[in-house]
Parts: sequence; C-alpha cells; structure tokens
Amino acid sequence: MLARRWESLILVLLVAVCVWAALGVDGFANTSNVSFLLLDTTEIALMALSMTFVVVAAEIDLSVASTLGLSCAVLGWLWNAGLSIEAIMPICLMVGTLCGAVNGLLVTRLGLPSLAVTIGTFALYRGLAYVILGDQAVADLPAAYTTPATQPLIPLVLVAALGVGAAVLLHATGVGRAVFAIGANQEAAFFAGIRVKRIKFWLFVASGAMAALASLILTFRYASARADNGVGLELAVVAAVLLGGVSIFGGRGSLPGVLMAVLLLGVVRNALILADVANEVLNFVTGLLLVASVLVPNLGALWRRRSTSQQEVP
Amino acid sequence: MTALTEATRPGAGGRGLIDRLTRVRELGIVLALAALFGVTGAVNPSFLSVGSIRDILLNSAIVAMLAVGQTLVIVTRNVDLSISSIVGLTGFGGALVLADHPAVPIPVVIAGCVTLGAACGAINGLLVGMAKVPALVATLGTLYAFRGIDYAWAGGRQVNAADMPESFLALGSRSVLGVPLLALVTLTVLLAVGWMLRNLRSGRELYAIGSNPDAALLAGIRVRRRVMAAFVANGALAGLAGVMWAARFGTVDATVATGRELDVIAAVVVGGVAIFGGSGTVFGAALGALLLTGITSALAVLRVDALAQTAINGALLIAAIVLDRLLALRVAGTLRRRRYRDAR
Amino acid sequence: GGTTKGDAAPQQSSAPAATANPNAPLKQGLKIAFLPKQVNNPYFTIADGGGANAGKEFGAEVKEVGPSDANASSQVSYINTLMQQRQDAIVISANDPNAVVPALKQAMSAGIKVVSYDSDSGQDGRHLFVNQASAEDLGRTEAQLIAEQIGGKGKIAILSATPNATNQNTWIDFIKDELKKYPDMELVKVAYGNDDDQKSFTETQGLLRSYPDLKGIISPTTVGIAAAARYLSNSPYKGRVKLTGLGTPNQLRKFVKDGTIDGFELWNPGDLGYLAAYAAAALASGQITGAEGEKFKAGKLGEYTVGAKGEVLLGKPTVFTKDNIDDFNF
Amino acid sequence: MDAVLALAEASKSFGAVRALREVSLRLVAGEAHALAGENGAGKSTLVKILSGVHRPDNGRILLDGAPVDFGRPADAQQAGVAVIYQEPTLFPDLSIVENIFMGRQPRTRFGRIDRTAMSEQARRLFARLGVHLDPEQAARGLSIADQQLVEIAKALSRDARVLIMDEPTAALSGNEVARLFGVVNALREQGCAVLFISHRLDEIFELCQRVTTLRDGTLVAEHLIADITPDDLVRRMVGRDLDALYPKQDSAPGEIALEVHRLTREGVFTDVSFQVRRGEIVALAGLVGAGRTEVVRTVFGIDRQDAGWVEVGGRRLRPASPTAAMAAGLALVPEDRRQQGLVMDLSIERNVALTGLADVRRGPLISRAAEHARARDWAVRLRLKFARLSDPVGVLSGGNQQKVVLAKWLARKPSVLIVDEPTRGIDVGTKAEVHRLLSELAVSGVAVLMVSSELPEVLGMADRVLVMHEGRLVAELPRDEATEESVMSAATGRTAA
Ligand SMILES: Nc1ncnc2c1ncn2[C@@H]1O[C@H](COP(=O)(O)OP(=O)(O)OP(=O)(O)O)[C@@H](O)[C@H]1O
Ligand SMILES: Nc1ncnc2c1ncn2[C@@H]1O[C@H](COP(=O)(O)OP(=O)(O)OP(=O)(O)O)[C@@H](O)[C@H]1O
Ligand SMILES: [Mg+2]
Ligand SMILES: [Mg+2]
Repeated sequence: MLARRWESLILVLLVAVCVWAALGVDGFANTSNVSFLLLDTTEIALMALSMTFVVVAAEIDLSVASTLGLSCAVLGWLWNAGLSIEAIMPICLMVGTLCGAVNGLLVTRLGLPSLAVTIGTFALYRGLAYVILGDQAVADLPAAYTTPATQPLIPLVLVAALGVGAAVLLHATGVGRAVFAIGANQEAAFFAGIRVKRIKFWLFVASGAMAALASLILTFRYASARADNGVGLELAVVAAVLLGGVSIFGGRGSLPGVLMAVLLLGVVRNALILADVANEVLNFVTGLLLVASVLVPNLGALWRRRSTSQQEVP
Repeated sequence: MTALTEATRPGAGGRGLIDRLTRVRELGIVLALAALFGVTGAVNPSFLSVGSIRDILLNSAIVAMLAVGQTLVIVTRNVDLSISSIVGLTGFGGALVLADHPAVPIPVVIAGCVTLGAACGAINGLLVGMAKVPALVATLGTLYAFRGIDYAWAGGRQVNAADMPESFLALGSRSVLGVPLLALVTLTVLLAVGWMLRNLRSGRELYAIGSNPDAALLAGIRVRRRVMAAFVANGALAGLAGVMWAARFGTVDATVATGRELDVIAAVVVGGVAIFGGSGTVFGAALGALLLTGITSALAVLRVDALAQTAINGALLIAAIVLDRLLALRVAGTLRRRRYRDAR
Repeated sequence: GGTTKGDAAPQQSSAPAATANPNAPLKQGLKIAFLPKQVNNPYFTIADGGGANAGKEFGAEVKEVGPSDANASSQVSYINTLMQQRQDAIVISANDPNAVVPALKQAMSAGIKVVSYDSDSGQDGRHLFVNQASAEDLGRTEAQLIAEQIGGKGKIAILSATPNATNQNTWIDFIKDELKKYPDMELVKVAYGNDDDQKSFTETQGLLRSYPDLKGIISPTTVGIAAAARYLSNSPYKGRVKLTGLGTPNQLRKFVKDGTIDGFELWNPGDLGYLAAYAAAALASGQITGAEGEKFKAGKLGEYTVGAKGEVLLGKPTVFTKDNIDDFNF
Repeated sequence: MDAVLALAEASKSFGAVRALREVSLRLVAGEAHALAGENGAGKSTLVKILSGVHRPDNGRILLDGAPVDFGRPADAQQAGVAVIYQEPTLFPDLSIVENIFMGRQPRTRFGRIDRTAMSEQARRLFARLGVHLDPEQAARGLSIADQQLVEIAKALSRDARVLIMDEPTAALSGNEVARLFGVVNALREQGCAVLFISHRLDEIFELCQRVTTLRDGTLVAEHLIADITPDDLVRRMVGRDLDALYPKQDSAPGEIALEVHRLTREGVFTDVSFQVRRGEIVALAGLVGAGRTEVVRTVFGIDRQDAGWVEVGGRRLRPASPTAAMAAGLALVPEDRRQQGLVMDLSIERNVALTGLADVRRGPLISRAAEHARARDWAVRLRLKFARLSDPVGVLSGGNQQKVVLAKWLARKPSVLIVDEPTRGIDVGTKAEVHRLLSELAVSGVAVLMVSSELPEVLGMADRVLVMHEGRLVAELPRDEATEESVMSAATGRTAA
C-alpha cells in the first residue's frame, strides 16, 4: 500500500512537470521533441525493468552499463568480421545473458554480496569491451536497422510490451510473490520451499539480457558501436528504480512506479536542457529529486510522530 | 543478512578459533598482496625498488583515507556514495582559495576543507539518520548534488600547479624518513580510527547498530547520533582527502575524483568489511585500498596492453573477493568439525 | 544471407545544393550554439569564449551548452534540443564522430548550419570542419620536437588520452610515421591516461619503472602532459627524461621555467572558437555553403579559404618555450 | 508498601487495534508479579510501554510514585528497568559477551573498554545461570533457546530495580527454567521488583506472588496467587471454561511415513535413525542444544547432511532441498518464527499463500480471492486475532504470529508434519487448540514429528518419545514408559536406553 501512495506521488509530479514544460518551455510540446524524449529513455527503461526485479529481491546489479558496452563491442567486432547483423543480434543477447549468468553464479553459488560482485564485473565487462573492439568505432551499420531505431515506434512498442509483461510477472504471478518474499526475508522464503538461489540467478541473467537488448537499440540509434557506449548509465538506472519507489533493502516496489520514474527523469532532463539550464544545475536537480522523493513522505511521518508525541507528554 | 544454509556456530572453546578466524580474514588480503608484489617484482624487480614502493604508498594514501572513512559508515549498515563529490568539492575549493588568496595560511585552508567535508557529511547524516532516507538513495542524490555545486563553483575553471604555493604542493611530494608525508597522514588516521573502533564504547556501538539496528535502539544506543557521527567523520576524512588530492596532483578542476566512489567501496569490500554492516575493520579496508592501487601500478609496470588493463583490474578484484569468501567458508567448515571433535 | 558489412550502402555525403553569395553581409542577431565535448573543461571554456567574443563583434547571440561527461552519445540529446530551439548554427566538437551524425543530419535538413571544430564529426554530419591544425602538422612537429630534445636517439613513449580518442589516434599515426626518419629512436609504448589526472600520473610512473632507460615522453593531450610534468618535476628523472606534447601555457608555465619541459606546442584555442563562430555566421548568412574554394573573412584573423572535404585550417601550431611562454595567457 | 514502577490508566492503540485500555499495574519491590492473558491480550504492549519502546496514548508511568516520561528505551534503563523482550534482540556479528554489555562495557580510566573484566563478569554470570555457552563466540547461529539465555544474562547483568521478562521461558526446557527461577528469586529477595509473563501457568504459580489478568487489552482482575487456582486463572484469561489441554486421541499407527537413516551432520548431531508411522505423534525431546532442531532442519533439507539419508513414503529425499521435501509431503514449522517462519513485511494472506503458490493460481496468475479464502479458512480454524488479513504479519502478537506459521503449513495438507516448538508463545486456549489439531491430523493419518522443550506437552501428546543428548539419539520410550523421570534422565545422559 506504500507503493500505491508512491506511484500516485510520482504520477502527480510527472503530470505537474509536463504541464509546466508544455506551457513554460517552448519547443517541448511538439511531436518531434516528445519522440526524442521518449527515445532517450528507451535504454534506461529497458534496464530498469530487470533492475526492479533485482532490487526487489534485495540485490543490485551495477554491471548493466558495462554489459551493454561489451555487447556493443561484440556487435561492432562481428560486424567488422563480416557476419550478418541478423546473426549478430542473437549473439549479442547471448553475450549479455552470459554476463548476467556470471554475476548470478558468483552471487548465488558463492554467496557473495551482489554490490561487491557487480562492482567487479562493472570493470571486467567494460574492460573486455575495450579488449574486443579496442579504440575503433564501428559506424557503417545498415540503414535498414539504424533508421527505424531513430523513430520512436519500435523502441516504444518494445518497452511497452516488455513493461506490461514484467509488471504482470512481478505483481500477479507466483514468481513475483517469491521475489518479494526473497527480498523481504530470504531465509523465511527458503524455509517456505522457494528456490531462492535459482530465482536470484535468473534475475541476474535477465538483467544481463536486458542490458544486451538495450545495447542493440542504443547502437542502432546512434549508428555507432563503441567499447565506451553507455558509460555511467548504471547510476541513471539505479536512480530511476529508487525514485520509482523500490526499497533498496528489497521486498518493496512496483513496476509502474519505476516506469513513471524513468519518464519523469527523462522529461525533467529534456525540459531543463530546452530551457537552457546549465548542466550542473541539471545534475543538482536530479539529485534533489531523488532525495526529495523519499524525504518528503518520511518528513511527513516524522512530523506527525513528533506532534503526537508532544501531546503525549503529561 | 542471515546465512541461508549453513548456520555457522562457533562452538565450545571458540576463543582461539575466533582469533584465528579474524586473523584469517585479513590474511586473505595479505596473501593477495604478497602474491601481487612477488609476481610483479619477479618480472620486473624495479617494482620493488624503494622509489616504486614509495609511489605506490603515495598513490594508495588517498584511497586508503577514503576507505577508512567509508568503513565507519558501512559498518553501521549504511553507505556513502557521495564521497567522490565531496573530495571534488573540497579539493577544488581548497585549491581555489590557495590560488586566489595566497595570504591565507595553509593550515587554515586544510581546516576549512575538513570542515566543508564534515558539513557535507552532516547533510548525508541528517538525511539518513534523522529523515530515515536509505543511505544509498540519499548519498546517490548528494553525489549528484555536491558535484553540481562543484561544477557551478568552478564554472570551467582549472587551478594549475603554477597557481598554488610551492610550500603546499611540497606537502604532496615530501617524504619523512623516506615515507611519503601523505602516507603517514593516512597511517595516523588509520591507527587512530582503528583503535577507537575496537576500544571505545562509541566504536563498538557502531558495529552494534550495523549488526541489528532495532536491537541497538532497545539497548539504549543513541542510534541517530552515532550514524550522524559516522557520516560526519567520513565527510571530514573525505575533505582531508580532497586537500591531499590538490597537494598531490596540482591540477584540479570540477571533475576531480569523479567515479572514485566505486573504487573506494571496492577497496572496503575487498578488505573484508561486510557490505551489510556489523563486521570488518579499517585495517582490512586500508589493505584493500593498497591492494587495488597496487594492482593498477603493477599493470602499468608489467607492460600489460593498455586496453586490457581495465579488464584485468576487474578480474583481479573479483578474484580477491572470491578468495576471501572461500577462506571464510573453509574456516566456518573447520570450525564446525572442530567443535564436533570437542564435543566428543 | 542477411545484411552484412559488404552490402551496407556507402553513405554519400550530401553535396551542398544552395549557391553561395560571397558578398552577402553577416546577418544580425544570429543564434549560434557551441556544443563542446564537455562543458566545464578549461580548454573548451577558452575556445567557446573566443566564439563568444566573435559573436559580440558581429552581433550574434552565442551560447555554450553540453554534457559534463565526455562520453560518446551524451551530445545527441543536446543536438535535438538545439533543433527544437531553432538555432541558426551549431558549432560542435564531436565526442563520437559517428553517433552525432544522424542527429546532425536532421538538424541540417531543418535548415541549421553545422560547423565542427576541434574534433570533426562524420563528414556528412556538418557543413564545415574548422581544424585547429592539420593532424599531420601536429603529429610530425611533436616527433621533431622530441627528436631535437633528446638528440635524435633513444627510447621514447607516448602518453595519450583514451584508447578511443579520435584526434590523439590520428596524431599518433603521424608521429609514428615521422619517427621512421629517426632510425636511432624507438617508440616503446603507447600508454593511456584516459585524460584522467591520476591515471595519467600513475601511467607515467609505470613508464619510467618499466623502461628505466626511457629518454622522452610525448603526451598529445593537455591532461596527460600536465600529469607527466608534475611527476617528472619532483622525481629524479627531472630534466633527464624529456617531455613534450600538447598543453596550455598556464598549465605548464611552472614546468617550463623549472626545466622539466624544454618546449611543447598548441594552437590558440581562443582563436579556434573565434574562427568557428565566424565560419558558422558566414554559412548562416549564405556567404559560403561549405564547398571547396569558397572564401570568408574571420575578423582579426583575416581571410580563410574552405579546403578539401569542407575543412578550414586555423594555422600552424605555436611552440612554447621559456623564451615566449610569458607572452601567452590561456 | 509503595510501588517502584507503576502504570496508571494507560491506553495504547495501533491504528484500529486498541491493544491496551486504561490498564493500571503496580510493581512492588520484592514481589514477582505475573501478567497473564491470551495471545494479543496486550501483555507485550504493556511491557513495551514500561520499557519506553512505546509511548502510551494516554495514562502515566510512575517511578517511585512520581510521573516519568520514558521517551526512549535508554530512559527506562536509566531508571533501573531491565527488560527481556519476547523476541530476542541480539547483535549476530558481535560476541555473546559484547551482546551482554553493549553500551555499558566496563572501562578503564582512559575510557578504554576493559575486555578482561568484561569476560570475567560474563563467565560469572553464566556460571550462576548454569549456561554452557562460550562468551567469546559470536551470537550468530545461536538457537532460539540459546539466544533466550543470552537475553536473560543481559537483563540480569544490569543489577536492576525492576526486572521485566516477556515469556523468557518460551523456548527453555525444565532445568534452565529452574536455574532462571533460582536467580530471579534471589534478586527478588534483594528487593527487586519483577514482572513475569508466561503462557505456562505452572511457572506463574511457581514463581509469582501476584497475578494480573488481561483480556483484549483490558484489565480483568488482579489476585494474590494464594487466592486463585489455575483453573480460575484460565477462566479469567479465556473468558470460558477450557477443555482438556492434552486431548490426545488414540490412533492405530499405519505404515512408515518417514524414515531417517543414520543421519549425521558433523559437529551437531551424529548417527540419528528413527521412523515415524502414519497416524502417530512422535516427540523429539532433549535439553537445549541437544541438536533436535538441527535434526529436523536437515530432515527437511535446510541443511545438508554429511552422512545418512531420509525416506518419505519409501522414497529417498534429495538432500538439502526443502522444495523436494515439500513435494514429498513434508512440512516443517520452524522454531524461529521471525527469521524462518514468516516474512514480516508481507500480509497475513500472502504469508499463508507462500507455501502453496501453485494452489492459489488461476492459470498463470495468482487469484487474490483464492489466496484470501485460504488464509481466512485457517485464520478461523486457529482463532487468529487480527484486524485485516491484508495487514502485515509483523503487527500481530507473538502467539498470533505463531498461529500464522501453523496455518501456512497446515494449508498444504502435509502427509508428514514436523513441528519445532509448535506452541512456543501460544496461550493455553490456543495451545489446547493446536494440540487437538495435531491429534486430529494424526488420526486422519498424518505422521507428526514434534520437537518440544515442554515436557508436559511431550508426555501429553506423544505416542513415542525420542530423546536426544549432545547430538545423539539416546533413548526411545513408548507412551506408557515415558515419564518425567525417564525422559529427563535420558536427556541429561545419565542412562542410555
Ligand atoms: N506495532 C504494532 N502495530 C499494530 N498492532 C500491534 C502492534 N503491536 C501489537 N499490536 C497489536 O496489539 C495487540 C496486543 O499485542 P501484544 O503483543 O501486546 O499481545 P501479547 O499479549 O503480547 O500476545 P502474546 O501472548 O502472543 O505475546 C495485538 O492485537 C497486536 O496485533
Ligand atoms: N553437538 C553439539 N555440540 C555443541 N553445541 C551444539 C551441539 N548441537 C547443538 N549445539 C548448539 O546448541 C544450540 C541449540 O542447537 P539446536 O537448536 O539444534 O538444539 P535444540 O535441541 O533444538 O535446542 P533448542 O531447544 O534451542 O531447539 C545451538 O547454538 C548449537 O550451536
Ligand atoms: Mg507478547
Ligand atoms: Mg530447537
């Protein structure tokens, strides 16, 4: 029920910002800008979907952006090697899946904290990307793929479809229930016969696969496969997930909330840039938004407790 | 986090065993360090030369300082991602003052930076301790926010070595008895904090908080105050690290230390500090920092292909964590069997 | 089957259709936006400052926008927003020459003039490229500088930016080529400091540890050379190991004076921005279209001619030594 | 005689739930005061008010007759109130001795913690309580019982004026309880005021001089122990006459349902073999730390055995897989409901559904209706006291939480039911309830294996009693041979059967 309140909070904020931007910022409310805006959020949205599951299960995956980079590198490398793009894409997805699997194994089999593991693979996967593609930038990708990627239709349909799927999976199926239980108290979940390790493993795998999928879209959108594609995206994804109301301690969160958060961050960014707000302010606002989203409700609670306790004092 | 399958239970006569176990935990890193220096030294003896060792100490001084601070926070089951931004802010601020107001005495500048850092820490502390914002969220936010302030302040300006007084830059390169000054500073802080964490009530209470926050409240520990203190201390150390950065690298702009937070957390974790709080020592964290910077230097010395360095770095980091974990599991196993024999 | 590299259609450059009117006056109140690799970067602050000055001279409103992190694709969303703002011209230094092309193309088709400076974008993504100094000049002169500093013999190394840095990589190619003329000199390693101060610092240490008999270092990046200089200046290698490359006088004055560096080179970034702004204005005013051979005036810098592939060359780089360094302040 | 600590017309509500209504209570020096009441009657709430965890909505706390305001637990501790909470509150990463003295460690002149002095005090304490735990070992992995003992040591270590104990004996077996009472009585004679909560009436009558009864948050009555019989007390608590506490029906044992063969887990238990037939209740008795929980954990696949195997219905179980065990019809009600039994943040209904996610599905999706029905059904059968089934389990009273754990497993209709301390913290009324339930299940052909530290329960319910000592099975006693003496002597390792 906490999640409910949260979603509505984010939604209100989102609407408010959109209204403000539409009225106050010229160049915001027109189809081409909106489609830019949506496109810009595609990769983050995709990775946020799987990240939500991971965080709800009280784990975290900081290696997503590096996985994305590695997949990009593989794509460029194989493309230069003359493989057909249709053959390369599934390979990239497999690479992502593999990256996720490695994280999953280290976390579940060795019981290592995911934060530590994925900080490691964060460096490892990015490094491998450099090893594979080195300093090249592969740009001569087929227009048949790059052009549609710059149109909002396909990415949006993809995000929407996967989004709905993920939401149902998390909120209406046994697996979802299990994920929440694991996040809230994995020992109890284990005692209830839930396959904690197996489920966690697959969550990481999914996370890797999503990163790879995102990498395809990103590469085609920018018509450029490089080892350093998507550097720093992991924080954006985590930020979106947290802003979306997912508890970093696991066991709490909602997918619609996260998707709205992704959108919110995208809109704010776009609107502020249009309004010629300096980049530093932009970072500042992002940070503020993140803190405020938790702070406001908490302060409310805090204040209420204070006031009641005062009248309690005899 | 409660162990899933194996409930490790140090049994009767566990005293010696516990000691062994704790020793082993740091031993893991020490072994890794030995291996690193051994191998690298074998390939290229100059790596073990006095000069080289000094450079490595110097390089790790700052990360180690940050790792010590971070340990204080992580032990309380929190985390501070914003340190990199605090270092950036204080580092640039300090340099700017030195450049524009040469009149201001250096100790004042240093004190100022430490205070500024402590202030940033206090903001984190308020958010986490008082307003109950999860540390990761709060400090991810302030990570952006502090950096934003930094950028705004700098406005594209860069302070160069030439602009700062020699006497200040000298602090970055001076050695005392052959040991770099910065390394000594870090060492002093390390020993002091280490002693406090082990021997003072306040220190132990940090562990208690991290181990079970609710119980800590029931035990009458002033949780908020302690958490607050941890963040402030961490901020202050980050501030100090900022000055050290300026003194060491001479050229500073708004981007100083960007992204370093992950290195520091990595160091702390490699150092055997439980990411979920309650256990670990600053010494381990410092060793972790030494190991990571050692790796970077080693790769540079070993003529490893530049493109491969990041990858190897990551691989070794994981290897270190895994090694540490395997050792821990091993000890747990032997403990169980040992008690079995005792029970007979 | 499937789409492979082979059958990827070669991207034909969009030939400038419009005709130029050489004596059209510069329009008033043009909106020109500078989009550097990274804002808050001293180098670009100076360059874009130059652009702003030019703007004042011909009454245009010049602004600087951009990401604070210099990674590949972060510029694209800025290009899009600049399009929304209907700027007259975009002056860009591309982080990823390819990634920006699609967006720039859209901008161009929306009637916006695009000038790339400092770091070119894909050719069909801009009308003009204002080149700070031909890659060839830079590469070769750097090789020559180090050669004369170490007397033409001995081991040298290069401390570059990131492995992906387009500029540095082209320069390095020319450095290598020039070095062929010096049989006694050996390039032992190209190290990468990722334009990160600490990394560059550590890499320098590494170089000297692993090649104790190193004679010289070329660092074709302002960050790298500063870090290297700082390490050398308080190490025993000071003066023994020569250092040259690209740097700004303010950054390196101290080291030139204390003898760590004999000489290094750079173009004047202020002039670069200045020229780019004039080029943009000339395009937006229809003086030129970007076709080879066209001429335009760039205020105090005089007249420039558009070269092959729509390139405009700023001029030869300046070499800074202890004799002339105090004449410069940037 | 004047009250050291007193509660005057205190009330406390949690949202809709009125946990406590105008309750007054006086704790007098040198007197042990019992607090009796069903699960959810408000006992722990009262304790938490006296210890400064909760502030009363209205009403006052009086210390030596003067009103005080316990804002934080620290305040109560300053006032000399020592508390043993119903649920253990230990620091798993710290050593037992640090747990005991946290915040009050003895210090040298320079404020440095004096570790030797600390350990010394701890050892003396344990000696007094007859606890055989190594003070230097970490608290992680201690069984509930051991945790309980540490909590007791913690409370006794601060020589308090008021000692409050919320079900300290719930997980303890006979002689630990005896030891505890010995110490408490000593303290009481030194003039300490004691508040004692337990669902074991015999303990109340043994230890206390006065008893206050709560029902639904209101004070029913206060008596001198001398003036009241256990049956009256029960009537006051439950508000009705109570049917037999051990309604064991006889049932003919069927074929073997569970066979444990030479099961060994090094360091904890060794070479344990036994069988449980359909329709019989087998009790696993023993002292704390005998390894009973360990055995059932391993049988259910939580831990991996080092040797031996488990057969259910003649088919061997895959080791270390609760999922496999459940598929084979096994169910385990664990001893630690907070950590292992329940997901505190999840609602009652979701907790109940957790063990049968497959049963509450419509197609691939979860059916809230089915989920709700499943929970409602068992909530009624177990007389669960709750506001809404969608409330998080965490807000339920201790005993009611235990009921949810039972519901969660009984809803699976297991063929072999393993219960570890099934009535821990459950009130007499419900206890009878649970016992009838177990007995019915047995009659209906379920094989029941019951770990219990409560001897009367063992003797009252079991068809056969297995006794463990130091990780070994030392005796197997059929119902008619199982007596207090025979079981205890086996449990303490005096005779080996
Ligand atoms: N934090 C809370 N939030 C909401 N309701 C609560 C909370 N704590 C207790 N309650 C409710 O208050 C009532 C009294 O709970 P309490 O724990 O005092 O019962 P109790 O007498 O200790 O029962 P038991 O014998 O099972 O421990 C119960 O209905 C319980 O659900
Ligand atoms: N063989 C053994 N030797 C030493 N200590 C043991 C042994 N078996 C169990 N213990 C310790 O005794 C404690 C209780 O273990 P366990 O819970 O398995 O026994 P139990 O009979 O179920 O006790 P409880 O009454 O707590 O259920 C644990 O802390 C465990 O470490
Ligand atoms: Mg209770
Ligand atoms: Mg037990």
